[in-house]
Amino acid sequence: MVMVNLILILLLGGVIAMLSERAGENIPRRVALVVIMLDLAYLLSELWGMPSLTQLQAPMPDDPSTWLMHFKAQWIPAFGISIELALDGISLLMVLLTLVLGAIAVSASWTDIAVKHGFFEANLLWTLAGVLGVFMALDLFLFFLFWEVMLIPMYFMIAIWGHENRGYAAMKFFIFTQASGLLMLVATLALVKVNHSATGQWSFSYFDLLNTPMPEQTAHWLMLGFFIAFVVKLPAFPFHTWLPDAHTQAPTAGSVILAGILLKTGAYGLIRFAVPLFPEAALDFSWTAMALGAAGVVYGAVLAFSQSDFKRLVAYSSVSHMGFVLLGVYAWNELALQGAVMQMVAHGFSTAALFMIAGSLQERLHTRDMREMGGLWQQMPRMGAVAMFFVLASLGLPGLGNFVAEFLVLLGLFQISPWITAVAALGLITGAIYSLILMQKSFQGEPNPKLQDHGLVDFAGREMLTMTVMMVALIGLGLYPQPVLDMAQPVLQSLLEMTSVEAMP
Amino acid sequence: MLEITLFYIAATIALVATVLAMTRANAIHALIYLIVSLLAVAVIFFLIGAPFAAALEIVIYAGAIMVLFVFVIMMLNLGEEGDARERGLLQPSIWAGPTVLSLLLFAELLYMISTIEGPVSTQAVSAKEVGLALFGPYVLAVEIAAMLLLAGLVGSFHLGRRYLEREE
Amino acid sequence: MEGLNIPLNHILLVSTLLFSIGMLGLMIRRNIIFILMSLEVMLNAAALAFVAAGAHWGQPDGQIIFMLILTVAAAEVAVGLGLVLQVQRRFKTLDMDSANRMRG
Amino acid sequence: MGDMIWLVPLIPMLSSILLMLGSGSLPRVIIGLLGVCSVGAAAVLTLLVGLDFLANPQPFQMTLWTWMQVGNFSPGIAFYFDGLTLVMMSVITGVGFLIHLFSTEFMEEDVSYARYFAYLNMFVAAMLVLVMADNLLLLYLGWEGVGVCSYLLVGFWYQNSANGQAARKAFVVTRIGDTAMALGLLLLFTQLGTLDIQAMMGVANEQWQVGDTLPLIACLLLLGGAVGKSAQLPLHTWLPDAMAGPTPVSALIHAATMVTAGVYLIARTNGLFLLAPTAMMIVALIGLATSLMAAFTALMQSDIKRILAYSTISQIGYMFLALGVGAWTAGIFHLMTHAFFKALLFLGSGAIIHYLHHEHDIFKMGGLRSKMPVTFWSFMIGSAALAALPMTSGFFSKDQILLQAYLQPDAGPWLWLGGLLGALLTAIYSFRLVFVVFFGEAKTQPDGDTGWRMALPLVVLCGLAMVGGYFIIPVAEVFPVASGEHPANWVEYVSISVPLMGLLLSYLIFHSGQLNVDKLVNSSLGQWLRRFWHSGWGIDWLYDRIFVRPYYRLSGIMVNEPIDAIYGLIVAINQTFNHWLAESQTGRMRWYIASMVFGLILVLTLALQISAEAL
Amino acid sequence: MNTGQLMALMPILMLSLTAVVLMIQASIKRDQGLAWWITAIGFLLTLWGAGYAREFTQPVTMLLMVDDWGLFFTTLILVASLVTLILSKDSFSPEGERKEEYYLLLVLSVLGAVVLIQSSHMASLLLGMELMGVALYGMIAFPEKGELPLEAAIKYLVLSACASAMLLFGFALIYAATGDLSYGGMGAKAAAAFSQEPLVLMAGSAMVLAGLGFKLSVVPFHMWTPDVYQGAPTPVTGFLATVSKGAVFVALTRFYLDGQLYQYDSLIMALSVVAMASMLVGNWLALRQDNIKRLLAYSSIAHFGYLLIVLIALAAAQSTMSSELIGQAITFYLAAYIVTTLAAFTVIANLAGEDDSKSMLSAFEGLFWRNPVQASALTVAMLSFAGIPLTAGFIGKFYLIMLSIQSQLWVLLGALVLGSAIAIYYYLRIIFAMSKTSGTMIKTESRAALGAQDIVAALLLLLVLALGSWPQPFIEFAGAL
Repeated sequence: MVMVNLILILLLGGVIAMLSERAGENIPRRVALVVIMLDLAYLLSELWGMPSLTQLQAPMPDDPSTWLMHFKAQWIPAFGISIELALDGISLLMVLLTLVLGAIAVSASWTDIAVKHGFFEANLLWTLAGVLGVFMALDLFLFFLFWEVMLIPMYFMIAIWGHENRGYAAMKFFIFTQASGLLMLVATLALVKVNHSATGQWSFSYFDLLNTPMPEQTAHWLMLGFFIAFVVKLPAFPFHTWLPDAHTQAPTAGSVILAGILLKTGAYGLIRFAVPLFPEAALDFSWTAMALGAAGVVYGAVLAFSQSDFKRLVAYSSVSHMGFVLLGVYAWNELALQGAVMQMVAHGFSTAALFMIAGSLQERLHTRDMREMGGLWQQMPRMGAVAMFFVLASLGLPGLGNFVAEFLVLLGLFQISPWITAVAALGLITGAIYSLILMQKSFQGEPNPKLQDHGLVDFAGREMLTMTVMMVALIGLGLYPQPVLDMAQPVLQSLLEMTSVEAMP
Repeated sequence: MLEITLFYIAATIALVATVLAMTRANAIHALIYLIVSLLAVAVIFFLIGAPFAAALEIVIYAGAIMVLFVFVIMMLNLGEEGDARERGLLQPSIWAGPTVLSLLLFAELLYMISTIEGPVSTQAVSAKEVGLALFGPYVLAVEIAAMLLLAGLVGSFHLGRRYLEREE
Repeated sequence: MEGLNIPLNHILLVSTLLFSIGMLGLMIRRNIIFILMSLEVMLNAAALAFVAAGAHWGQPDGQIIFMLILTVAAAEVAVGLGLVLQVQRRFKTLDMDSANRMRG
Repeated sequence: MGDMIWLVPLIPMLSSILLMLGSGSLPRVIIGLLGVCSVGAAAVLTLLVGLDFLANPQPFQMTLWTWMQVGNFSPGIAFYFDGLTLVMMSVITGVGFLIHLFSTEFMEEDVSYARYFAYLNMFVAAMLVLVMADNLLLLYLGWEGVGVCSYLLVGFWYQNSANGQAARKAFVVTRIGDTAMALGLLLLFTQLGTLDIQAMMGVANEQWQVGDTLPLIACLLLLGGAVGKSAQLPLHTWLPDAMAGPTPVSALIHAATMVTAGVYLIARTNGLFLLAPTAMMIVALIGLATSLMAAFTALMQSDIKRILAYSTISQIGYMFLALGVGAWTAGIFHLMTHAFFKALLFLGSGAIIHYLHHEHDIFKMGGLRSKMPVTFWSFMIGSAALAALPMTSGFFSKDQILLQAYLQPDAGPWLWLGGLLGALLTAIYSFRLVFVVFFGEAKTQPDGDTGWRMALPLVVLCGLAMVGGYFIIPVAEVFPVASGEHPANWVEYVSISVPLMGLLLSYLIFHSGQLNVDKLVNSSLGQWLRRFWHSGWGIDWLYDRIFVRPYYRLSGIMVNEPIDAIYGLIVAINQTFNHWLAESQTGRMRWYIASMVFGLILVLTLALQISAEAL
Repeated sequence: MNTGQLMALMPILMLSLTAVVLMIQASIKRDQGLAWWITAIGFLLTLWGAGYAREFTQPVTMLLMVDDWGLFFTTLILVASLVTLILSKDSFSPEGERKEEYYLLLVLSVLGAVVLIQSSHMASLLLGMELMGVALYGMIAFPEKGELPLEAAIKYLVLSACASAMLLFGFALIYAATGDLSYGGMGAKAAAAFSQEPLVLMAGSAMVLAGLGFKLSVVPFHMWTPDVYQGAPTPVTGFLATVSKGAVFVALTRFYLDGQLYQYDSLIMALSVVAMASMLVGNWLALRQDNIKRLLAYSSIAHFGYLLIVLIALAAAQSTMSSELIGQAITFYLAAYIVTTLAAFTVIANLAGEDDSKSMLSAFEGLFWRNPVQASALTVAMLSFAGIPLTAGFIGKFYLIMLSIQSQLWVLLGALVLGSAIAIYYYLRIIFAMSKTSGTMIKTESRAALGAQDIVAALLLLLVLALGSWPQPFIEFAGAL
């Protein structure tokens, strides 16, 4: 029930936030913040009594009772569909990330929403609820439901509060993810059908569908359906083109949630579903996937460099970073998977922060065009220093979270294919190029005379607090990532065992 | 043999009259050809043992329905210039395409129909049999047909009334 | 009525021809009155086919359907001619090609 | 005392963080004190630990915590301390302290005083982590950390975009090398199962034979990192540009410490390189080639800092040569002496620049001998050491390198000859600098000579540059024992005399003018060579054409997302269908009927076709 | 005919009674308010009748088949008719004094639809369809002003009559080939006579499909749809989209099933081509349509394309389990489609009325901030059309995909996925238009208190969501039919 409550709190909180606008324009955001904090506190209090997280029992992928939490209730018995939620280390990690970044997102859009505050915060909370559902659902039907439904509030966030080209961006975002989602739906139903033919039972439960015997050819096609849906969301080259538009046009909180959390659902899907459900097919496919990942790393970096729009640049950097996740997942060994999980968390913070900075700049300068910026450090040294920190994080400076992630991915990947690793490593170089040009064009260089008398306000208390949280998180992840690794380790271990046993015959 | 000969004659008349009806410029002329065509079809009905149908064809179709047309044409009072316009519209560029389509349709149907064999029944179906069937198994159809006529009535009443009211 | 042996497919042939001619008229005529007449031709063709088939099987059903077709034709024509009057009044023409305000 | 070594990097780090947080509010005095004293404290600690170690030369390892543990990959945040570490730490904290002190005066008027010391402290911390790291991953952390600090400091005056450009170039070019190094790390871990340097070398010795391919590849990848950081061919181009930073930064980072990290890396992983003689040879050749190339280039420069920058490249080339021929100790020795005298030279040039209103062109200086005596003597001593005049520190180290190069079994004499040529050129350009700047007629008036905070470091470094050659560095345990062979005596004599010859030539050409080279210089070949050498052998130009411009062009092409064009095409196709179909909705009834008839025919055809087949 | 059969005919009787009462009322004293109430009560009585008749399910003569399935759709159609009735109340203001005729036509049209749904014989199919159609002509042309309704009516009449002729000719051919006019008899005899005259049977069935396909507006018989949707008064459009199409599809299903047409590959082929063309062409046409009524017309083309998959799957299905699925699929999809369409047209009728310019997309801008209830209803309707989870449309699509997979109709499935992907675009356009904040300028416009139409919209909205998020009871119910 805990998991259901987590989602319900956010849903109801959204309604309250929406209604609370009547009490005043600045009430909804407070409500939203309180709701998220409450949710987080609730989750933590429930975890308190659990066995220490670092000694998590390895959850058997096909035995829900070994998981941290498990909830199952009948929903549509006609098709064996149930409300089945479960939590293991990785989901817990993602849930925590979601809630923390959710709070950060509320803070990010503290001042830049001009109209319909209540509905905005409601959409934000509902998106978070949907994302939590995605991370916890283990009934494939339910998973698909959350997968699709979380897009709607997100769509509204972009379409209503976005920037100048919001209609196009929101549409593109929605169509890309929906169209690919359809493929996943088809694959899911086909999988269920195959399982039904084999067992005579309708079931959408993950635990029942694992180990469904099927011909190789079938497995390949079905895997592809899941794969495409997930990599579109991830996004991987060449399915990434919705992302720059969506991220650029979204309001700050939207960008933070998109980049910080929503992209991770794709990665999570790959780890949780795409590979374990079809281990052999995934193995055969891994070369293609890794090639796409490596291509994405380099392509995203090159494109990022060529942008003159601050947010667009950051958006493309996400493409590049998510390439590492794809590489990590399809290298499918412990090192690379840990790297992928780390990247999910670290990228969440680093990119969210950069989007927040972009949002702050837009709010102050009314532009995202870096050609209109320059030398901002002079007037806003704190923001400059913070930006520098996150830029360095994003280019993979050792000591910060992203480095640990990328290095682990590369380390795992190297055991599979040194050559792909070499290509991916190019991303380290190109990453440095675009990251530094970002700093150069915005905060460094000759101060733009047009901005001299703008009276730019540097980061103040709320913003610095938010940023500090993320900086501390990244340093923590960079120097002592063990808690995160320990949370994911048992899960990855058992996933690896299961798929390797599968691969044996 | 006589019947067969009569059938072919009637069929020819029906077809020719129909073609003529379709190509006339003047609506009244067309209508008269159409009536000829309907009468020829009535002859065919009679020949294949459906005298009751033949009678209805003449009385209701050629009689009542066609008269309806005549009324309307008279009410609209279409003049000579209208005929000229109609004539002008029957250009090959207009009828070429549709003719091809019609021929194709006909060819296909012909091909399919040609597989049917056998003559029509030698036994005439009498009016009594029809009546029995009509008020036996088909009684509900009669009821619904009444409703259908009611719908037609109300509809045409509504539309026509407005026309008449405005005319005054 | 002894010795009747008109082949069924010949009658059907006639009815098919009538149907095609009606169809053709429907496609080439613009005057709404002619269009309605073409419809009558088509319905009549179908009626002929029914009666012939009924005769072929020696059943009354063909003729009953024929009567129903008559009803249908009457109802359609009644409403249709009502519309013709409205068309004439509002469009000042019977040319259906000019009735194309809605498109795209 | 050894337990305290973790404090050595931590103190500057904490100071750096404090400076960053308080950048807006701390008074300048506090900032200066914090910046200098933190490094001073680190130096004192190093001294204490060093004395301890010298008394009981036992290398030790110290793990603070396990950085991460994934499977059998468990690098620690751990330090390793031995003689080599001690040497490096001493140089870093010692020279670093002096340069910090120098900076307090040099940067006095800068608005971003706190930011400067924050970066500089952070650099010291990162560099210490680099040399103290027990495993390659932590070393890599320090390695990247110093790179970032270098980037920040080169671009310190960020408002000039040329500085930003230089800073980015520095970072990106070294990053290329770093990436190779990262790949090397991946290879080493994958093959050897550990990144702990000592353990790794042990495993490597068991697992690999001398001359195997894998160690060669691994060494070459590490070498990639080393040439990047140490500005060796082909990744040296960033260093001259990096002179855009404040001069003390150039002294500390781009002369004394960071750029020698490559040398340290190779020396530290000597166990691997010994397994790959080919790699060693490549190291030697790269070193030699770089040293010559840079020396020729230095000869043609007129910017005082660029001369020194190329000289640094050249001197590191010597160190590489030393490493390549197996003269580990000599290489590290040269590293140390170079740190002294090059820091001295840079600080001296900093003083000149500071008091000459940021004048960089040596031909606009002149006759400074009397106006800036402290600086003059610093330069004299520094140049002498750089030119390896006998009895200076540079003499001892360079002499050792040349002799050991001669002993290299494969191509010894050739390497030696190349080294000699380099030595000759070094002497020429270094004294060219002295003669042009300090002698001759005065062209610019300095504001005065150095204050005590600048003078003290100069004096101390002068002393070190003179006596540094007599130090005995405690690295005997670290490196394999040298053969103890000695080349013939004539070799030694020639090696000693060549720098003197260079001095003489320099005097004749640049001071007395007795040797007139105008004719040679003005010949077309001479002109061409001049330009060629001046431009650093055209390497920058070449890179610009091969890498930079194509990358810009590529990104220019890509800016509109070629991939999106594909999706655009899909959209366009759909729109076309939409257009066609919408056109078909003409609103004309006859057309609609025709469409229905067509549909009927279609359906009939489909029905007919298959049924006909079935018949 | 015994009492049981009469009881089974209760819905038809009730409707007929209503028609008669309406006529009597009109001849005594014209009062459109009273007529509205009579009609409403008549519909409610018919709803009761539909429930009552469930006790007496049986074939009534050879013309009608009263079964649970048909009664369910009767109920559904009556609900749709009630909604139409409510929407019609405030429409046609200039016709106010003559609206009794409209109600009478409405009742007759519903009667036709009910007959159609329960038909098991070509004669009843013909009569039901024509009754529904003829009454509809009058309803479409009902408004006195404006040219669009008239144009729509004349187009619908001519094209519909043409389609009827095709249908009739098809029936005639089938009759000629089999000698039986009831579906069941025809199927049985056709099976026996298969070796003899399949071609005629194929030709006849193909023509019937064409005739019914016209009413369902599947490609290439679809061209009338947008014009008629646009021209007809909005409540009538809603009626046409739900009652007419739903009833025809049910009739088609009966004809197809009882006539055992699914065993003929050639027909399946024809159906497949039509279905695919509909899915793609419909969506393509809707892509950039700015008139929301035309847009929904195009969207309906696509939806019936999707729905045809069920009939095709039926042919491919071998196991008994799947035929059970197929029944559920038709029931669910049609129900979902009807409810969703009603929701959409409720909103459109309310906002656009009979003003054609108000049914342009631009008129819907900022609706969220003006009338959140209606905007939400339309949004949910669009999401349901698009097949987003938690809406009824999703479960419908779920069935279709499941069936396609089960029957391995990969090409059709591909078209379904492709079509749905295209469709997202234009459904979203509507939602986007409604969420435009620039429309807030109209915010000041005083909003009337919650009207009956808001309540209807809200109820339908809830129904769409309920069917989508808690479908189990309905699935069980549909499974039992």
